[in-house]
Amino acid sequence: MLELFLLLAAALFSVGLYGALSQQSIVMIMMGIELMIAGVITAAAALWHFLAPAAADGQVIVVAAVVAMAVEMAMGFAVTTAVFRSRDIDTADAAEDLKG
Amino acid sequence: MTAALFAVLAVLAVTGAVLVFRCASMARATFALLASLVCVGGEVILLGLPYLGVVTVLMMVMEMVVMAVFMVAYMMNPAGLMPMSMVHNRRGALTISGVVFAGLAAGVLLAPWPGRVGTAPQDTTFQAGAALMGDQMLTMVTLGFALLATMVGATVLAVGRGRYDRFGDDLSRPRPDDPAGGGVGR
Amino acid sequence: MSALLWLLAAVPLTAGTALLLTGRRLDRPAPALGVAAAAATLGLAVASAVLRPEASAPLFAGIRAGLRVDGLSAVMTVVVAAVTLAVLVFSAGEKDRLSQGGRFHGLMLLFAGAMLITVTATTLPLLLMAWEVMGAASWALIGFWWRQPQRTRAADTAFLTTRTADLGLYLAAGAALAGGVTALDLDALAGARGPWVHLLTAGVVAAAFGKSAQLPFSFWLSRAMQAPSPVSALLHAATMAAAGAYLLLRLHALLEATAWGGPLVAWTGAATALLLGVAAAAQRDLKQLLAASTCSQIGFMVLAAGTGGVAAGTAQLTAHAAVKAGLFLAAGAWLYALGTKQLPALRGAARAWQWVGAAFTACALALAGLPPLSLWAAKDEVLAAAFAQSAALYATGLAAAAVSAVYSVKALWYVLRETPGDAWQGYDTEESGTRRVTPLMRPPLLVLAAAAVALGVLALPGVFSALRDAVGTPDEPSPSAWQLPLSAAVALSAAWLAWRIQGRGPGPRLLRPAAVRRWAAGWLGLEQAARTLAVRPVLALARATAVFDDRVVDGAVHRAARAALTAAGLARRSDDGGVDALVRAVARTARRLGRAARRPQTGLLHQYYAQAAVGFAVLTLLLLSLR
Amino acid sequence: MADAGSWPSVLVAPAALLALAVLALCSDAVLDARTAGRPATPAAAVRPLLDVVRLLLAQPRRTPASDALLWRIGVLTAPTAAVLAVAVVPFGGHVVADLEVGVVWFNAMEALTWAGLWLAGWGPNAALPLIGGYRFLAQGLAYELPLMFALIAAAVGAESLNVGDIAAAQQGLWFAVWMPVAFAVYLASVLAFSFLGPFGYPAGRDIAGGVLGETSGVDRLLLQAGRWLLLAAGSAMAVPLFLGGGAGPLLPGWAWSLLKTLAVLGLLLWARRRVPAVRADRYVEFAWMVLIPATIVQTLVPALVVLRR
Repeated sequence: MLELFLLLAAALFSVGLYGALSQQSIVMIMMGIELMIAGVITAAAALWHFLAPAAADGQVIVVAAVVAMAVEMAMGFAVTTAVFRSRDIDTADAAEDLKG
Repeated sequence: MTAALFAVLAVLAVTGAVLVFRCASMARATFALLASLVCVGGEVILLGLPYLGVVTVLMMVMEMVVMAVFMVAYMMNPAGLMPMSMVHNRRGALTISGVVFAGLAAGVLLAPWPGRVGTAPQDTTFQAGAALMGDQMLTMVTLGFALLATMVGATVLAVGRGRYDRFGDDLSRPRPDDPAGGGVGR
Repeated sequence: MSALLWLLAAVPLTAGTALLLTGRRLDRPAPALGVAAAAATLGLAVASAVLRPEASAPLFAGIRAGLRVDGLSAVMTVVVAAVTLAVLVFSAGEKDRLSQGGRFHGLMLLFAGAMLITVTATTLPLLLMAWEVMGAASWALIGFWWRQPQRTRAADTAFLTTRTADLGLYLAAGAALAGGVTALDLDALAGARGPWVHLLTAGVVAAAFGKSAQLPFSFWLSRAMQAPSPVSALLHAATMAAAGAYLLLRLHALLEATAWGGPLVAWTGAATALLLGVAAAAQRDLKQLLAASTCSQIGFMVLAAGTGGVAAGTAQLTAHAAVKAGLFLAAGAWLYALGTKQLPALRGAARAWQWVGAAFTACALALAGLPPLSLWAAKDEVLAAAFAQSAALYATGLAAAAVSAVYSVKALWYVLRETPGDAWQGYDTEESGTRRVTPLMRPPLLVLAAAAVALGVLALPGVFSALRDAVGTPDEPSPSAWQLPLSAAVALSAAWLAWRIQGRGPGPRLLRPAAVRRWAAGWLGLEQAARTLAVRPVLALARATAVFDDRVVDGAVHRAARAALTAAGLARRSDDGGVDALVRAVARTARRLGRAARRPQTGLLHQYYAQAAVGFAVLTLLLLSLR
Repeated sequence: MADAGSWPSVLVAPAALLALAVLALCSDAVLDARTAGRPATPAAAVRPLLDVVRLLLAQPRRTPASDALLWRIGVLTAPTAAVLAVAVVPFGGHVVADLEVGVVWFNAMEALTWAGLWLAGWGPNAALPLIGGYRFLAQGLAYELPLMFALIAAAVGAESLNVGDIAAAQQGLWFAVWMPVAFAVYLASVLAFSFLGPFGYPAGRDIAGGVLGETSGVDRLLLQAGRWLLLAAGSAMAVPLFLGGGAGPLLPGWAWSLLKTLAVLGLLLWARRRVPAVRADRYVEFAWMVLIPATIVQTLVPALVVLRR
């Protein structure tokens, strides 16, 4: 059962990664990242459940992941807003000032 | 029964995830993501963490709705009515994610997972609460500060007007002139 | 006493130097000053001859510069002073041709001073110095008209020949020092040790032959005729040419010290007398004829020195000085007047200017050796000394005497004939003739002619024995009873024969075979021989050394330079190719790496995620593989 | 402790909720009639129910390029959320699902109405419903945090997230008595998430009915039903949280629960009629600046009480 859960987590992570890598829009990239974090949550919960239920560390990781997801959302939209307001663009490709 | 439930939820989660990047309409993509995350919440509940599961669901619902608002605000084609592909380097992304999935899957299947150590307490919520408030206090504090910093940072970044716009060049105006009314003490 | 001697030497030298240094300012008064100085010198010479002073001064470490007037020197000083005075008076007459009088008279006085020191010197270094100054003065005077290249070339040839011979004196000085004669006293030279004496003798003989234009070196006297006539008269007839003979006479003890010294000198003198006489007979130019005759007469003096006849040699020298000076001055007068010295062109010259012609005739007859004139007596004394040595020498000398009669008569024949109608065509071929003889030219000619005749008194036994005592060789053989009439007869017959042959039509050649005539006319091919034997090898050697120097030494230097250059090039190339290239390569690779490092910074977010994903994957694989 | 719900209770609970909703609707209609001066006859009471039949028969209108799927999901979410919310409410001794995290569940289900309303607004591809949807979100942001703190206050008071435990913990003193702020905030939030009365902003008449504007036929019916069901569920939940659940001197547990629920419903209906409509931005300012600190302090009180006990 643990392997199944972890496979699910891996699947979610990979789909999220594919989304983050292939999408141009910043918001869609954030959705990709959300999925990746969801994968992490699933993996953490599964590992807690199957390996170390006695300790609460697994749960703490899940809480941390949830917080991370929230922070990622907040900061993502803040940056998107700032970039949109200053550059009137919403795609990651257009904002390539850091180009080497 | 739980295995069946797990299977259903897993399939739903993955299809939801895939749908997110397949749908043309942004709203649909957002709510596909919501569905996927709700399923993940379900999985967590299934794994014996009811509180975390429901909280995840609660948070995800609100987040996705806010994301939908931002999606409509920034996306050029939120309803997906115009055929537009906002995608690049599809093949590269596919290969990388494929390789990552293969690696992870190989790791998952080949790794010698140890057995379970100890049993879950009756009330997992209490266990989490005790840990967070107990020996994991540092984590809790850090997360707290992170959230505070995010709130402040996000607000500062998102708000386009600075204090000089609101209180005048030498910050001398008694009442800030904000576009939206309201504000305490008015 | 010794001050007189220093004065004798100092007067001509200082006067000459003064005239030379003042350059053109003193050109007008130069002849008068010159004659005055010469007169003073003559006075001093006569005084020193009577008083016989002696003086010496420290010169180098251990070597003194000594002057002494003994018998021989006395005669020589008087002769030199007298001839110098006569010649300077003559050149005063010819002053419009000798425009730079200051330089001319300066050089002549300088030469006279040097000659006086030579004849009175008792130590070799002083003699050497004077000898060198004479050579230099001769060069300067031959090339007096230096704007004409052939004169300077002649001066150079004369100077080089005499200088080459003078090296013998230096060799002699060295040998003397090595041979133990540390004080280099002339009288002590004969006492040099062992083999050094031969070297010493050889050196002295070579120098004497060179200066006196004896056989191997005679050709320079022919080139010396490019000089003005007074110069030829003084230097190349009376004094300098005779200096060599004087040296041999002075060092006859040295010649006797070596077995081969005397005979070599004698035979060379005899041969020169005979052969150069033949050459003189074949000449068509009056001055060339006189020059060749000078060589042969000096040959007699050398013969006398070789056979120990010092008094005979002195007498011959004195008589010849007077005779030849007169002849040269006469030739100079005619050259000044008619502008030519070719014998055919001078036909009738004597009749045109009787005084000059009379003097010329007197001197020529003396030269021919007709009795009772001076040369006849002197020559007999020399032949007597030669007869004491060997009969063959006597025969050769007699033949030489006959030949001298021939060429004298040939000159006389041309000059005494009437002036032909077309004579003017021959005039002005070498100079622009003035068609007159200045009054100043006449007295020296007459004096010299008188001397030439008066010196015939030497034939008297009393005079000759007095001369022998003066010279210090009392036991010298005097001409026996039959020798005087024999030489007289030979001279007269030769003269008459020559006059007949010459008289039979214009241009009949005395010497029958054309080849011999051309050989004799060309001064016996001596110059050609010298050129081929000495000059060409030396030049070839010089060229070889030059080439060697260019190719080897310069070559080495160039090669070293080129090697340095190539080394530098190599260093540069290795530096450029090696070090710089390395540095540039490093810079290039750094730039390329920099560019490569910048490639992943595409600014595209999704590519950063891709890179991150790949990075983490690799990291985890690495981690797993390490564990 | 309420016994776990057996299978029949799964059906009874929604029925009871529907009944309550209809009762509330009719009493509201009677009150309307009386205020309009019409006689409070049963016909007036039944008038709104007639609409049900009309809506079921009406030809549903379609807007161009509307997102039918999302629209339909949005409309369905409202009633389902209400039903799922009431699942954890114990009626006297009976509860459908006695969850450990009952309160959080109720909150999550209540949060679903956000998604539902926004989708209902987005569905018809029309401006005014979309504005209605946005208005509900603004209003949601306003009432959500105070509501959460109110619920947390109740949970802290009972030291448990289980609704049954909370009800049991109020034997001595009702929470409503010594957590009045939390109770008041809760009631306001109930009105807010059922966008009724003062909080009818998302369906306001100024934007032609807002979210309800473009709905017609069954959709409209479902939305209206969802609205009143949410109200009934909210008031049902109020009873165990703040009014001691089924406890009462004479009557059995469920009877007291029913009585208290009807009392709360009456109070809300009265409030809906008396309190003027509040714009969302004004209410969000009031909620965030006043209510949140108040409720935080309010939560502090039970925390201290619990710690002291």
